[in-house]
Amino acid sequence: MDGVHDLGGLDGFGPVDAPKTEPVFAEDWERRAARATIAATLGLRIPMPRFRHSIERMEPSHYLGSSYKEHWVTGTATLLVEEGKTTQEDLDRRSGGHFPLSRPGRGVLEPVAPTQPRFVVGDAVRVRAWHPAGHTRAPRYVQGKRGVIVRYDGLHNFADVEAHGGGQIPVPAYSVRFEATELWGEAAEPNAHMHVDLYDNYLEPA
Amino acid sequence: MDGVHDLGGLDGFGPVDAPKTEPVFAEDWERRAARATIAATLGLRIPMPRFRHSIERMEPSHYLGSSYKEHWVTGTATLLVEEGKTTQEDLDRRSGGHFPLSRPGRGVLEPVAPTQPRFVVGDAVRVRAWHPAGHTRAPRYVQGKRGVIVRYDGLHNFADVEAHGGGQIPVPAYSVRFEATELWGEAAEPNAHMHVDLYDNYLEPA
Amino acid sequence: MTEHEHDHDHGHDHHPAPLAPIEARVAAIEAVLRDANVIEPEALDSVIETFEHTMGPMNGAKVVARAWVDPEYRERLLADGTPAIAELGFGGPEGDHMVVVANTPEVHNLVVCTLCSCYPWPVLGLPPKWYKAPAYRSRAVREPRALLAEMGSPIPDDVDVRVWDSSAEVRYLVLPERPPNTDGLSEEELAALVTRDAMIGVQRVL
Amino acid sequence: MTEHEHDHDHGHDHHPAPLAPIEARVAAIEAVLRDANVIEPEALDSVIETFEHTMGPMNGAKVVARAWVDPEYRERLLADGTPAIAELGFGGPEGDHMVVVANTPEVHNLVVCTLCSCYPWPVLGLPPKWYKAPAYRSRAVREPRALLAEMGSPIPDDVDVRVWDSSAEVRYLVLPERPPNTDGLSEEELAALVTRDAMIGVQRVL
Repeated sequence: MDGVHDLGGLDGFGPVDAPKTEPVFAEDWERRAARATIAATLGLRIPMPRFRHSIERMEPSHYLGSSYKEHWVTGTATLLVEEGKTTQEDLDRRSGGHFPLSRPGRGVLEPVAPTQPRFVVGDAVRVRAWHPAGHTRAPRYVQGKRGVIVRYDGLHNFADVEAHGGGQIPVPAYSVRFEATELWGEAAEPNAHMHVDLYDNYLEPA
Repeated sequence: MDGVHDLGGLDGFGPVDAPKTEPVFAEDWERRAARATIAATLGLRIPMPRFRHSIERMEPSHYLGSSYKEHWVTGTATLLVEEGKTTQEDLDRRSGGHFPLSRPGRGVLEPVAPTQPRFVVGDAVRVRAWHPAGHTRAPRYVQGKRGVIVRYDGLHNFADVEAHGGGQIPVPAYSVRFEATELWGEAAEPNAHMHVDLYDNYLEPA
Repeated sequence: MTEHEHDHDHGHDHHPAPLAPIEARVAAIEAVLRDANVIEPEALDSVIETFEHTMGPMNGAKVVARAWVDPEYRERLLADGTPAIAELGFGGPEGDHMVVVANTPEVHNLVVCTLCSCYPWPVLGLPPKWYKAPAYRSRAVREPRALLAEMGSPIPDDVDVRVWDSSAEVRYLVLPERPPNTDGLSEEELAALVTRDAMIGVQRVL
Repeated sequence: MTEHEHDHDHGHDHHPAPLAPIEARVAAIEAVLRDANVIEPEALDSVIETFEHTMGPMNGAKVVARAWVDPEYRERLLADGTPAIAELGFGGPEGDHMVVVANTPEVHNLVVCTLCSCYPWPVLGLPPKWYKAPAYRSRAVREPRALLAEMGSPIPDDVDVRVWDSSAEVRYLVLPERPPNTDGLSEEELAALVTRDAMIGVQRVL
């Protein structure tokens, strides 16, 4: 989904606020949120792509206005509801207020079979303008754009199907290099290249 | 700026919540917000593009999480500060809390001269991948895309310069038709066309 | 509001002052406009009353009904909307560059402003909240058929869906098809059938 | 938390219940995990302690220092990061497909995850908040030079800026250049010079 989580190139967030150091967990609830998230995803056997998608489905203003630990809390609670372990009403009652959850998914499970590499380092490729409604690891800022394969990373389980209950389907993955001008046109900075790790299924010969 | 205000094609907002009827102003503050906004823009002689940009510069989560009347309040207050009529501290004091304002602009005043039409109805054009840092009326979803001129709308003041203090520079404006597949690739709906009103300066021959 | 005042002094530590209520923010702007001698907000009361009582979809409905009963008017309206609409006494800000697009058995038109909230004030009044909210603005250009179906107006596959993004100076009015079996109705009775939603294009059948 | 409980019953009218505090939301998830017999959150305490005490940039710093003092190790590290890093005892989730990219006088590398918060846990620990926040994720791929300059590391125009978006399975570590005048330092002293920010690539000079 082309959601607000897909942040590459979006403007308006101001400077990066990067303190020199920070604790791993600034507050106790953050530690407990991490613990509960790991517990839930292990206990419910939630694959990582499905967990990521539970966060991507957050109400966009909530996603942008909250910390990543709060994203974990929201995604984890959403998965607990979707797995039938609790309900919105139960969470509201237990938390003593409104417990915001993520929206329902709109993803469709694509029929994808395991494949072997179609490209080698140096090949020119174009990223499909696929724009699937569900989870994908093809950022919007490279969809439809041309690049060059710079690294082959072997076979990996295709996130787009694993997120939607399709199991582990190994497909090739590559690093693809893009010229800044291909991605950002007249706003591109000089002498800059962006590399994005993309599954074979996202690519077509250019 | 490629901000979150530039919403075309962004996913994740769920269904449209459209009650059959609604009052013009649901609450008294909305009426007063509209009145104060019109008063301020008239009193300070703020051109409409500059007012729009004051809203586009809102913190993205605030923009997405608040109503358009609250956008007006935020933009108007930001302009009152930028015109030296008040300050963040004064607004906080007067409102008895934190008064959220928009971020500073990053726009650069482009040197643009009045021009005459370069295109006629039927011409194939490509929208420049300009991606300016300031105000623009070229939505991100058509930048870099090809379309066809379907209507010439005469000369209009170029919003991109008027927003940044460049005065009224008349340039041609057109309606440009795009195939859905050109904009949304494999996610395009069948038999659908999008038309976007674009200034001559945004276009190049395709 | 007063319950927040004591927090003001803490605005610079890690617990920022609570957000001022929107009513208090509007009041703060009104006070600044007065104290800085920008303008008296009350001077704009008559403009606000115009929004509430003089502008609105009842005006657009008269334009539509006239076009239904008078083929020559319809021709003038579609050729150059602004003067034709002025014949009925409607015009002014956000209505001085009007384009009217006609639905036919082969074409359905839909109007959106993806970048902000542009809307033809003289013929439709101020826009409803949903027109300005992210869900409508993001989806109207990306998946108009899915959106229209959700909103109660599925569009047959063989009908061309034309979306108009009012991104520059033109404001659009959709001319719906005249409903069947209305031959005996007066122009005034016909106008009473015309809805705001049909003139935006989110309702196809009257 | 208790001050919000009385509002729960109003969740379905026009004044939704106030947001439950984040601490209460975490507690609700913990209770669900227990009551639904998913897992005892406390069972994951040891994993959390690993995040806090075992993982962290001190591990990556050892990898970097080793590469500085041992040319053959450097060669192995750049050829295949995962086994070379495992030689020093580091590996596991979010670190089992490691690619190390080396800065040179001609090249500067920068790592980002635009889609979520992917980060090489075994060598860098959990990511800092800013790495996961919208400002960094949106700007790193669009305007890396402007971003790096703001963060204190302006990159000369003739240096190629290479941005790596860890959008699939690979996790990246930047190998900074060894600072001048460090010939007499031990491997341990060298490791003490290496910062987290340099291994992400937001700091160029150590």
